[in-house]
Amino acid sequence: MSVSTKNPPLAATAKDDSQVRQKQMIAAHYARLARASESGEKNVYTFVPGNLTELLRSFDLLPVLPEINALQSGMRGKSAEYIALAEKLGHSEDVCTYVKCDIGMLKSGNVGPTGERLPSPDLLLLSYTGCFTFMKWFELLKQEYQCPVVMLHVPYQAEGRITDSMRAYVTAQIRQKLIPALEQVAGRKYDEDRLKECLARSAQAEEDLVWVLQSAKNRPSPIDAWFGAVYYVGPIFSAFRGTPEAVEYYRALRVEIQERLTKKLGPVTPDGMMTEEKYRLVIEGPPNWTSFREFWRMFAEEGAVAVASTYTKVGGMYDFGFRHDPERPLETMAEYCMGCYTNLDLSTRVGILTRYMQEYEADGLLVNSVKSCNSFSAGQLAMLREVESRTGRPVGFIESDLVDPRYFSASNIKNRLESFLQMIAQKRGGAA
Amino acid sequence: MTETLPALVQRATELSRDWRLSSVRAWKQRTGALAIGYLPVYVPREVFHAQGVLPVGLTGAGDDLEIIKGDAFYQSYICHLPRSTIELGLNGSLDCLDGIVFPATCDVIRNLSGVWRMQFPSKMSRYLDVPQDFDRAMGGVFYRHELEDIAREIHERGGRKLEAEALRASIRVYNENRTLVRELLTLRREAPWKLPTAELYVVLRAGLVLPVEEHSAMLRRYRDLAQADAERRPRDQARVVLTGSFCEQPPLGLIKTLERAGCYIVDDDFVPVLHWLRGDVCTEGDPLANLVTAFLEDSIDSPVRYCGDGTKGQELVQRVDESKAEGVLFCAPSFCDPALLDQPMAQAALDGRAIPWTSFKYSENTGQFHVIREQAGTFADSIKLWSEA
Amino acid sequence: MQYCVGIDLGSTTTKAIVVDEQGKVLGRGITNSRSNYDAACAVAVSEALHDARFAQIAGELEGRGIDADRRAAWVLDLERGFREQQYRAQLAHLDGALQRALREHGRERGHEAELETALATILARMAAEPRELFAAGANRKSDFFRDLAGSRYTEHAGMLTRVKSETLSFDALVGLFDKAILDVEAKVAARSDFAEHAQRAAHELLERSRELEQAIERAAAVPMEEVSSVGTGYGRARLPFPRSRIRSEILCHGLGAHVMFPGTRTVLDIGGQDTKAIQIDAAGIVTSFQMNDRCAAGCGRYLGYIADEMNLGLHELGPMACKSTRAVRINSTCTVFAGAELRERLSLGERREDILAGLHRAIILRAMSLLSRSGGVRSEFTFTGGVARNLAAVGALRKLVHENYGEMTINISPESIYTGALGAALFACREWSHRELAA
Amino acid sequence: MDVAGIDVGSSAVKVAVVRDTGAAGAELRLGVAERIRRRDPRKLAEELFNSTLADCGLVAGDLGYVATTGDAEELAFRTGHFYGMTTHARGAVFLDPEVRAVIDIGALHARGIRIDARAKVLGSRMTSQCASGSGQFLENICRYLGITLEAIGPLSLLATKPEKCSSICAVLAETDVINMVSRGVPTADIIKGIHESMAGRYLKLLTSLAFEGPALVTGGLASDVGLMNALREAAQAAGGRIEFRSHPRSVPAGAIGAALWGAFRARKLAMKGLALHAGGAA
Ligand SMILES: Nc1ncnc2c1ncn2[C@@H]1O[C@H](COP(=O)(O)OP(=O)(O)O)[C@@H](O)[C@H]1O
Ligand SMILES: Nc1ncnc2c1ncn2[C@@H]1O[C@H](COP(=O)(O)OP(=O)(O)O)[C@@H](O)[C@H]1O
Ligand code: SF4
Ligand code: SF4
Ligand code: SF4
Repeated sequence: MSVSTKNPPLAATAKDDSQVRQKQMIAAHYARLARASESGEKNVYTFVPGNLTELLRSFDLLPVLPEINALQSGMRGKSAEYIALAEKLGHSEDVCTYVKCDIGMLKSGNVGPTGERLPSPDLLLLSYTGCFTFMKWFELLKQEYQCPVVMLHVPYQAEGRITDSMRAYVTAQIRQKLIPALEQVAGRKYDEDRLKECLARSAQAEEDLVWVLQSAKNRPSPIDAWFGAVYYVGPIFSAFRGTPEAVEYYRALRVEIQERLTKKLGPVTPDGMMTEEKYRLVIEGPPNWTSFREFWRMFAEEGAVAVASTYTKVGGMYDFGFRHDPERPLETMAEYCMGCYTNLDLSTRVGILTRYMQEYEADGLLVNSVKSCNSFSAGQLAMLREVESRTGRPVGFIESDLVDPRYFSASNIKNRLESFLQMIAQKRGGAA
Repeated sequence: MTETLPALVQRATELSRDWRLSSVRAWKQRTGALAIGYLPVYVPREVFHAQGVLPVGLTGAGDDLEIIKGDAFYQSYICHLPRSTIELGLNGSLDCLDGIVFPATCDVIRNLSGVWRMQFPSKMSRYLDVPQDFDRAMGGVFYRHELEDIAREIHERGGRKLEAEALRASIRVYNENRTLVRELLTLRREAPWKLPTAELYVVLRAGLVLPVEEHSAMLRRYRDLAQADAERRPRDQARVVLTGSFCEQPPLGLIKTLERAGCYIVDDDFVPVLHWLRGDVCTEGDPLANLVTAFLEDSIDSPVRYCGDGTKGQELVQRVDESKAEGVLFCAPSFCDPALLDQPMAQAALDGRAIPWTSFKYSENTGQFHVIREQAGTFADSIKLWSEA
Repeated sequence: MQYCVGIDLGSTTTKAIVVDEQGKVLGRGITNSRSNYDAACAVAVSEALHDARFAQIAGELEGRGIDADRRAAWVLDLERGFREQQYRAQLAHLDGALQRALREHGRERGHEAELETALATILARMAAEPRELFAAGANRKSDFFRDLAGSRYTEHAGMLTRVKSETLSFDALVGLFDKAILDVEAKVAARSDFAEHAQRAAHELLERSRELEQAIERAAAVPMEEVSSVGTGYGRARLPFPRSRIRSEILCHGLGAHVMFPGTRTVLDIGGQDTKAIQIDAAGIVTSFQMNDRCAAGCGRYLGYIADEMNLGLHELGPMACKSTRAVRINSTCTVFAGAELRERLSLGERREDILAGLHRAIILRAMSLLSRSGGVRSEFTFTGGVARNLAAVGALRKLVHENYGEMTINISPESIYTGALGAALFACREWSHRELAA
Repeated sequence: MDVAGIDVGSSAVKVAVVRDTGAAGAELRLGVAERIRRRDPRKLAEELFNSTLADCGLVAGDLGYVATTGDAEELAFRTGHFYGMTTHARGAVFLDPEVRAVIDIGALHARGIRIDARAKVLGSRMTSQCASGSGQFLENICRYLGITLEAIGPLSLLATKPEKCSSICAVLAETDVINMVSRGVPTADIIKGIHESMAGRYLKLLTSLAFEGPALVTGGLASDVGLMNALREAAQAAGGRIEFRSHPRSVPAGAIGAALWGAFRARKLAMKGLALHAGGAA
């Protein structure tokens, strides 16, 4: 979800059609946001998990995703400065760095990833899904902006399923709170037919995305399903789900990956194509953005490729069959919100990881635990043990952070990663 | 009843650090009924009570227990509470509980519910999602469902069926307890030397494990004894509101340190479950609806409760005014996202009124108070020296 | 003779083990030089080779009709004498280095002449000591030159400056030593003076014997050829080896422990700056592991600071802590603040041994968490790394493992500090036999 | 009226004697510091207190107030105790009335204090319970490098290419340093590198206090000219908003502040008609 426009990390694939397309989409989107005050277009700040992009788009509202801005700041080397500023303003060292990075960016003029100013929000849509920090985040933003906030409380799937009561609660909030607020901001009526069109396009893009992610079941995997895949999920998790551009992007991406598959090519890494796939890993947790390339390189150098990851499911779980259903527009959106990875209980998460290990024939599970995110991290160690005992395959654990460079210790991570990979090798009886 | 003040405080202190739950065990032996634990910050204990169940508030293991296995479950950047909770589960201390309820407080407690289930699959363990939408037609309906669901599960596990009359009676009992708690908090505001927080704290915490009727009796007795103690005279100390300690509870030593360093704590947010509802819950009509409404409309302000209108911090300012405090201590557990992310907003509100504040962090097993003492002492010094000058 | 070597370049000490082609241990070497990785490796290897030579000497003496006890006593005495000779040689280096340091830095401090006299006095006193220091049964603070010479030097310097002098400062004298020792460590490195020192030592033995001298000659004459090496440890990225010859510490500790105690399923290693908990299977293959994060709290270095603070040798800490009857509860284990914590507790009136016991317990408690995180203690358990040499740490560990996991076999060996090096040596050995097979 | 202040730290004891001249102000008679070096801090405090009084030609009975600060609460001969930041703030304003912030850098902790012209503490920040960047850490490193405390500062000033220390943890940083030595990095550059990383932290600490005006460095490390220089450079690089100052009497600033507050209380209490005598608790 992150093509750095200034400094494309994927130099080698910069010419790929999908890559170019994504870059253009993002650039155009930010340009549109920058012009919003002149053009009179309205925008809504919201979060990635449980985002209701189709609904916003059906009102011609532009989504802004502070999380994406934060991770972009991390990739562009701005986050340290932003976090320092937020801490200076009284934020604790202990809390989620996405929030601090965003606050810091806001206080430094709200200049977005493309160097253009972001507009102030016309509405804060607090899609409160899978993370309590979201609530604090928008409470903090509410102090800065004189715009309305809508709290969309998305209940947690504690029992691993969606009950009628939960579905009714979310749909009621969408219908009775959110839609009226959007009508107010957009100055137009809710148009269900438009929404349905968007949802149909979402389903189409989702279909292609799932195909791409599942291509990793092949040997060698044509993609890296963690580092590489954060680019693939970008359009669908952020501002573009439900747009024709997203449909085209995923179509093009699928064609490209199909081609790699036919040629039996491995994934493209920061140092070019991976020639030998030595380790197939399932990865749990988000990556680190401040040293993204360095981090990726550590894996690539060892011939380790991610064949499946959970981070690429934070903006929606599609691989077990969920697709947006245009026939039940509000219910489907409610179900989508409740189905994001971080809104699932831990045993379901363990089940997913175990399935990935088996279906993708992985050699091991690696957890990257990020200091910022309790939603992911609290409980990861228990999950790790559980997956280990269910699959009998090696598990590894590394720690870093999303956008706080102080918590990325390259030598420490490298040491653990190497030990983990050597452990896999030893277990296979390969190298001694 | 001839319990003296020191004996009462001693008993409360023991109850407040009784992580082995021996009092709960004894109660179960006596009554043969169910006991169900719950994590901070708030659960409607009336429902449990009406089903004949003893609700038991869990707040980790304080500074008594060495955490070994619990650390295996949590990284260093997560607060202390979940690791001691797991440790207690693994060392058998919580065996006497027939189940645990995990209210929707934060991601850590939420995920703890999942860890718990994986670790102890046979026991009842239940996540209680509380609404962040406070409209009766939306959040209210959802919350009512949650409560009915929990009541059903408790009934299936051997608790009484939830009946309106019993629930009304339980609400009355808890209303009484809340009234006493409020009374004590008011008395402390007026004369903090009569009801030092180090005492009040343990007396309130005892309420987490005692049956509510016994706790109310203890509160009454404490009120009378403490007020009657003529030895207790005011000293030259700074009046402060302490905030941020609503979940993981600080060690008693920390509170003593603050008082010794020259602070009178005249308001705080310890053990919030006891005073989460501001007033009495209505005892007429549908009792479950009344509980739901009370939660939606009469809860205190808390970092874990959504505040959508940008008025964060106003309630804190109001508390400062009402308690005639001279400053605020932000005293939050390390790595507690809700408490720490709330602080800048609350601090801005205080700054707006030129109310001085200082902040520090603790964990339930903090053993060294050196730095905190210096900080709180300086804070008290500056209030004292400058109010005099 | 052909040998394979494994080197564990630790944060505190560097360990080397040489094995023969069957993987049998020939010798062990250790040094605490930390200033220069190449030098540290070289010293550790040469110490290991010395150790191997002593074993050869013992072998040479066999079957010559000498009583076994007598043979063993000879070799022991010889080794002691050898250390003394080494110490003397290093003292000579130190002398030179101190003079240089004085020339370079003495001037900026002034009073060069006075310092020079003081140095001469100290060195003369130190030169008179080795015999006594290395006498049988003598209680040495450490076997490392840095520590041993350092403690003697500071003591003499302390005595000289006890008489209050305006111009001669203790700090200045100690400063010179701290400078000079770096020089000594970098230079002394790998010169093999084995035969020379050994013969001289043999000459000085009370009971001189022709057989012994011949055995030394023969042993010293055996050519030693290194055929393979593997490095591991904290500093492994800087080892003077190609990447392919470097193994992770985790694997080496796992394999080393497996070879020492084949029934081992769990390994705990506490070194100077890191703690590792490792689970292995019946073949010594690692199945899971955990290491401490970027905070070095509660590692061996902590004890180092404590020992410095109390002016004790590392090996004296454990025994003192064992005298405690009631361990003080210690909360913070920031390694750097160890000294401050100790001072504070002392000033609160706590007993020294109780504080020490508490400190040891605190370290082990941290390790227990890691152990638990790696999967707990399931059956036979081995404790390795430098801290396993510490009795109080071992005691605390036994108690806690027992309390948390029940009765378990717990292995602790005096050689446990070499576990990582042993694993590395065995990897080297395997690597060589692969090569041989391929050839 | 003469008053005394005693500041017991974790690595040094400081004593100050101040003559309070009422309306006319106050005058510092003597301010001294003595490193503890494995001695009993309480005994040492008493000795230093007595010898300082003697140097001023005083005996304990002459004093109007004996104020303690730091870890000296329990000293039997104190009249009253003030907390560390209160006293450093007061001491700083006395030494340099223009300063609006104090950063007290001692062996274990550094604390930044925002103050007003009357030395009132308006806000503060402290380093965490971690030794990275503490005085103790610097001391350990210098011990390893064979440099005496007094030589640290001047040496740091000679650096040409300061070498950055990457580790957050002081123990791991020590290994970094050892490694630098083996790579032949000149000592001055190593020290300067450490000074720079310390300066960075302290600057951050102070910046977070958002004050206007110069800042006075107090505590033991104020006498480290290398650190002072690094602090100034760091402030310059960050836009030059903060001006770091030090004062020859920065080290005993806490003791001086305690003495001054003692005088203040003594006058207050005298006004209320309460007699005080040094040696008895207030
Ligand atoms: N003789 C001894 N007695 C007690 N403890 C020792 C002894 N030798 C070393 N140690 C401990 O071992 C630690 C070094 O362990 P080691 O395994 O050599 O570390 P590393 O592998 O990191 O270099 C020291 O910090 C010290 O605490
Ligand atoms: N000239 C100097 N250069 C560098 N550091 C110094 C100097 N003098 C003292 N220090 C450092 O100051 C610290 C002591 O400061 P101080 O404020 O007295 O601490 P505390 O109050 O904690 O005892 C010691 O860590 C010492 O290393
Ligand atoms: S805690 Fe995690 S999910 Fe929540 S805002 Fe931070 S990074 Fe995102
Ligand atoms: S202390 Fe804070 S972070 Fe920890 S469980 Fe409680 S509310 Fe959550
Ligand atoms: S607490 Fe101590 S040991 Fe831990 S990181 Fe900080 S300096 Fe290092």
